Amino acid sequence: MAIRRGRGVAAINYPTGMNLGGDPTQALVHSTPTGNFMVTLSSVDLGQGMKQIMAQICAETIGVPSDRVVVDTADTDTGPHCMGTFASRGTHRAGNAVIQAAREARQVMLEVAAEELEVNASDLETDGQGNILVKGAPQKSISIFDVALSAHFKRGRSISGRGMFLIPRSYPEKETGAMKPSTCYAHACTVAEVEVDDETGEVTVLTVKNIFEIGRALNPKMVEQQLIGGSWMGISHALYETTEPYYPNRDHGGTDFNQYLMPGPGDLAQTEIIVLERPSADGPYGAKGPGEMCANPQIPAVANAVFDAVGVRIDTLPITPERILRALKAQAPN
Amino acid sequence: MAKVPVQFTLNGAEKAEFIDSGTTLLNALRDKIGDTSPKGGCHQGTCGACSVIIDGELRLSCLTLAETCNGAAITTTSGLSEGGVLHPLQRAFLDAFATQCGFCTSGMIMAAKVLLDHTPNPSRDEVVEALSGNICRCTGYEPIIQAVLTAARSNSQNAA
Amino acid sequence: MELRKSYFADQRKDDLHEIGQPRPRSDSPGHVTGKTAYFADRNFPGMLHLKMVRSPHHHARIRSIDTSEAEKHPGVVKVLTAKDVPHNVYTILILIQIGPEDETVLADGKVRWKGEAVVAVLAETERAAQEAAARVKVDYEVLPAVFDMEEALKPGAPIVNEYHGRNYYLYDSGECRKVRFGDVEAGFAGADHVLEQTYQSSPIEHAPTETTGCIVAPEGNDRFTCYTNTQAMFFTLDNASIILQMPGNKLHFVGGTVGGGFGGKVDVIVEPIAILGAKLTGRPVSFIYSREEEMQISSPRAAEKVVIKDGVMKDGRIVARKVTGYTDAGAYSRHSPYGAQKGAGHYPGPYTIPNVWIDTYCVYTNRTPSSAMRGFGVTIGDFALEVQMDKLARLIGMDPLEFRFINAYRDGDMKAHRQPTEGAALIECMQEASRTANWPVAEKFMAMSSYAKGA
Amino acid sequence: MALALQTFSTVKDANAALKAAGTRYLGGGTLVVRAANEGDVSVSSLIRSTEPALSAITVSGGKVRIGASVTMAAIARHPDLASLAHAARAVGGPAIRNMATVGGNLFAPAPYGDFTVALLALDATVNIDDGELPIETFLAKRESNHAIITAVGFTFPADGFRFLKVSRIKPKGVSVLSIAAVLEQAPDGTVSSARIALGCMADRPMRATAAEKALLGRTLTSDGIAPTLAAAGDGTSPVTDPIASAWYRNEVLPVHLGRLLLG
Repeated sequence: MAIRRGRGVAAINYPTGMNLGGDPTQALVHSTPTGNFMVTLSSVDLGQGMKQIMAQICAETIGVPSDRVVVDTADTDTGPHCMGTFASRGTHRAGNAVIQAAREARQVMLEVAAEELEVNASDLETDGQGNILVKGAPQKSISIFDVALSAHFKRGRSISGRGMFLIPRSYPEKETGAMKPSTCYAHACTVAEVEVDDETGEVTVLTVKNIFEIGRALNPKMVEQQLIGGSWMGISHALYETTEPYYPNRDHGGTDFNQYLMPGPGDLAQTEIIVLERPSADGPYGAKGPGEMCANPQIPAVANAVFDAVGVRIDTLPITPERILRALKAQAPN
Repeated sequence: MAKVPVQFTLNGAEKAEFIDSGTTLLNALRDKIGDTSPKGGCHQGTCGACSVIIDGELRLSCLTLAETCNGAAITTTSGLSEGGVLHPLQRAFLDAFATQCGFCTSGMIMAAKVLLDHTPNPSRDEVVEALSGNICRCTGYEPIIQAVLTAARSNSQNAA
Repeated sequence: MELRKSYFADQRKDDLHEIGQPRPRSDSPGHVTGKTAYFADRNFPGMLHLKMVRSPHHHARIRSIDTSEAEKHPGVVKVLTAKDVPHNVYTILILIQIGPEDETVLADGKVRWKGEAVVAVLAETERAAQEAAARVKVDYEVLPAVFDMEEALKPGAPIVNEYHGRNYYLYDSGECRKVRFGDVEAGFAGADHVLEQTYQSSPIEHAPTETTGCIVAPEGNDRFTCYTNTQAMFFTLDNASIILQMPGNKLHFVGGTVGGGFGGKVDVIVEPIAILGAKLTGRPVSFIYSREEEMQISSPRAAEKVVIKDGVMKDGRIVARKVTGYTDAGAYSRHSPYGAQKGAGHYPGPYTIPNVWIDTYCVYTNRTPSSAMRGFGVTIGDFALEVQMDKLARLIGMDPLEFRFINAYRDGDMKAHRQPTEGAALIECMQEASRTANWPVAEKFMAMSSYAKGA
Repeated sequence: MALALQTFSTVKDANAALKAAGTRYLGGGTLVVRAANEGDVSVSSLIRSTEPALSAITVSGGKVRIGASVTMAAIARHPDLASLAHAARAVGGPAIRNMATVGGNLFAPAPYGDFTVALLALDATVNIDDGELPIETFLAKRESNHAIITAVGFTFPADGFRFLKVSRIKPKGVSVLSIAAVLEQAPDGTVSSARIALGCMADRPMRATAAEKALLGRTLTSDGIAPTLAAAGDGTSPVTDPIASAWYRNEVLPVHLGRLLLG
């Protein structure tokens, strides 16, 4: 018996947003009488944290702490249109829509503050803590709480805004394929280290070192969540997952979590994640979509590492112990 | 259809209901009693999202018939926080960013609670073993393992 | 996780109040206390349960359907067949003008995959619905099935889907989406080595812990509220409106809190039939996939086949790349025509190659209809591309990481689909990988930058 | 017919109730309730018994009796059954082990039923209300069994009980295969008796009789066990399921058996 070790690398890029564009998202933002802000959307939170990220984007743009923003989403009677949560588009598309809506609301807020402070709105700035200050004279200020009260009860203004983000649809040219699939791309490079048992074909992923470039980590802890989970899913795709394990025989597909295989908590690779940020030109605060691409580079990196370990290429996913063992046996006479 | 009485305590409160014989505890809790913290992810016993604690033991409520729980003390995740103060495990899951979609979370917390009740200072391997019947598709498990280890440490610090 | 702030620092503003801050998630307290409300956490008095009778055959003609015993079964309130669905033949991308309509809500005359929905049973309890479903009699005439994409594309193969009339999706560019850039044959002719390899994948299930489903409640005013875990609210509402021939203002969708999606919940698959059930019975209806249905009936990630032919020089330059990609849509389109052509925009990967030829096909077979999944149209392509890169590097005796530096795209490089590269960062990722993984590469590669060639 | 549960205080009464059509005995629920949840409408009445003996473990004079309702968790934590603990822990995750019973495990189809593999190697007897039968006899026709299993009994080997479960998912995954062995060795180290049981190498746990025979008189060394490994696959007819194919199971059986014997 021999446990053989190998390592492999892969580098990838990934488009943000629906292929070829044409996928709108809209947002509404308004203040309550006491200066809290509501973001209304119809975007869906699948668990990636859409609500929290939209709150932070709105808060940054308005100039309040994010806990003063409430995100109300996914009720079609109230929320404006969103194409949906897919294609790594949520943060990018909805985030841009929220920024536009929040900017419009912020402008009204500053106009009301300007009237209260008897200055020009263009001379005002926010401190991010819930106050509006005169640039260069911060002792002259008003709280957003008071501005909202004034807008509602004294000045008859609606501190609100509408946001819309649409990348115009690109139609591929028939013969050349000239097209614009996406406006920005995330990047990754992964190095995986594996051990392969050459008598059983079993693979243990020892380490994965993932470098992800995601434009901007809007909330680093939430980015980390997605990247760790994605890296796990990539390894799972590489080595375990299939609904038809013996295709072209279509029988024997797993129907439960015992028989549809995914790595368990005792199968985890030691996972290192490093994030680079090259802000995208059109992303909200430079963000790109990290949610999908983070599960891609592990697959070829593991495949290449298996080859490095035992010298057989498994070019069909998943790279099961059976496929490795068959390849090793086919290679054996040489 | 034959209705049968069931009576047990749920998170310390007495509950009594008439249910259809053969109803799973999961359905009784969710549909009759209104505690939706246990989730039905598979109804096969393969995902752990429905985990509850019955008389101190971790059980799958989807495979347990409610009428076999007469007289039992049942704990669910919705009953863990007291007076609005989160249980140390709940706090640790928050702080470790150990929830994404949240669907597995309450089952994970149940499994972790039984572990810490019996093994206040578990090793990583013991945590892994304790969570092994619970599926998470979002997190890759590591943040959950870290949350349980952190909760154990904070427990032992409080006890010291 | 570590943020490496030294890269691209000149392009970034790091002194923001909320952006870049690790704020706690506002939804986590609900998750850890079990209070977060998912669609199935709602319960309505008098709610009916919907169970689907499914095809046991991969491909068959339906001679007859007999629902009489099921209708008489105790607890059964309604049994639905194709004739009950107002606009039974649909396709979800029709909303963005990608047709034709090619899928039935409930099978009409034919089934095209094992598991296809044929009859819907609505009953007072799940058990009654299951019992009645077992009493539905469907008489099938089994037809030859085709499971392999190459077989399906051969002349004389059984036609899977008559709405297409051929076993591939017909793009405006023909049988495949094409990209043509430079002269790929000249590139191969001038290359030191040519390597052609084939890569394949199996369907993959999203396997979210929460299965696909919805609960529909009549509002009493001819409107219906649908509590759903769809990933796309209006997309689902608007498709339901078409299928049910109901004005959209009669539909109210509530969702947005989903127990995992990964692309598996963008098919409009449970909502229309559940709304129809609620409309025809006046009762709330619950239609939630069992775990078995989630694993084997819901759309998986497509099986793919990717053939890559490369011409490479001894010095490491890839001079020509031809990619032929096949996406197995299964029996119906769903999102696959889109996913297949996403590959055309993605190949030849993040590398600058002067001669490129890409064909991507969307093929119909009698397998389970596939659809979007995390990395749609790209994940399997990246597996193929990056294993191919490893093989090419070994073929010319070069370090695999250095080989990628030589070919990596940089700002301003023209891509095969004729967009100039912007915002590239592949080189920096690889430089950091070299450092982090202790995988040394030549100094000249560590001195490179994505900003511009030669910089 | 809706599903209903009937509870009886004695096994005798429960056995009587089981004679009706559409009935099935409910143990821990991991097989039976699951089937009902998944739409198996052939069972409309679940029968169980709360007779205390069903939940008792007795160990005396090397004889072990485990009531059929005893859970895997109860076995795993029983101080007198420490050498069996890892076989009991091979079943499911913690919640399943608090529910799954010895009696139920006897009926679990491959790739389940790992504990029964251990019982087979231990040469257990399977007790019903009015008698007992050897586990091999029981397993051969378990589908036709309609009597409630009350207990399993076996003689505890002094030592030499070995158990291995191979699964792709850790720490809890269902079996690629499982192997249990009870070996006795003479003072010179040669094997004087051997019982080897295999899981997933047929549709139910089976004895590896050819391998057992080949081990007699041999030492537990690479050379000594070579004939045993060569014979390991004799008579097997492994299942193909999502975990592994029959081909793969046959290929790796000798590898894992060798590791168990040498480990």
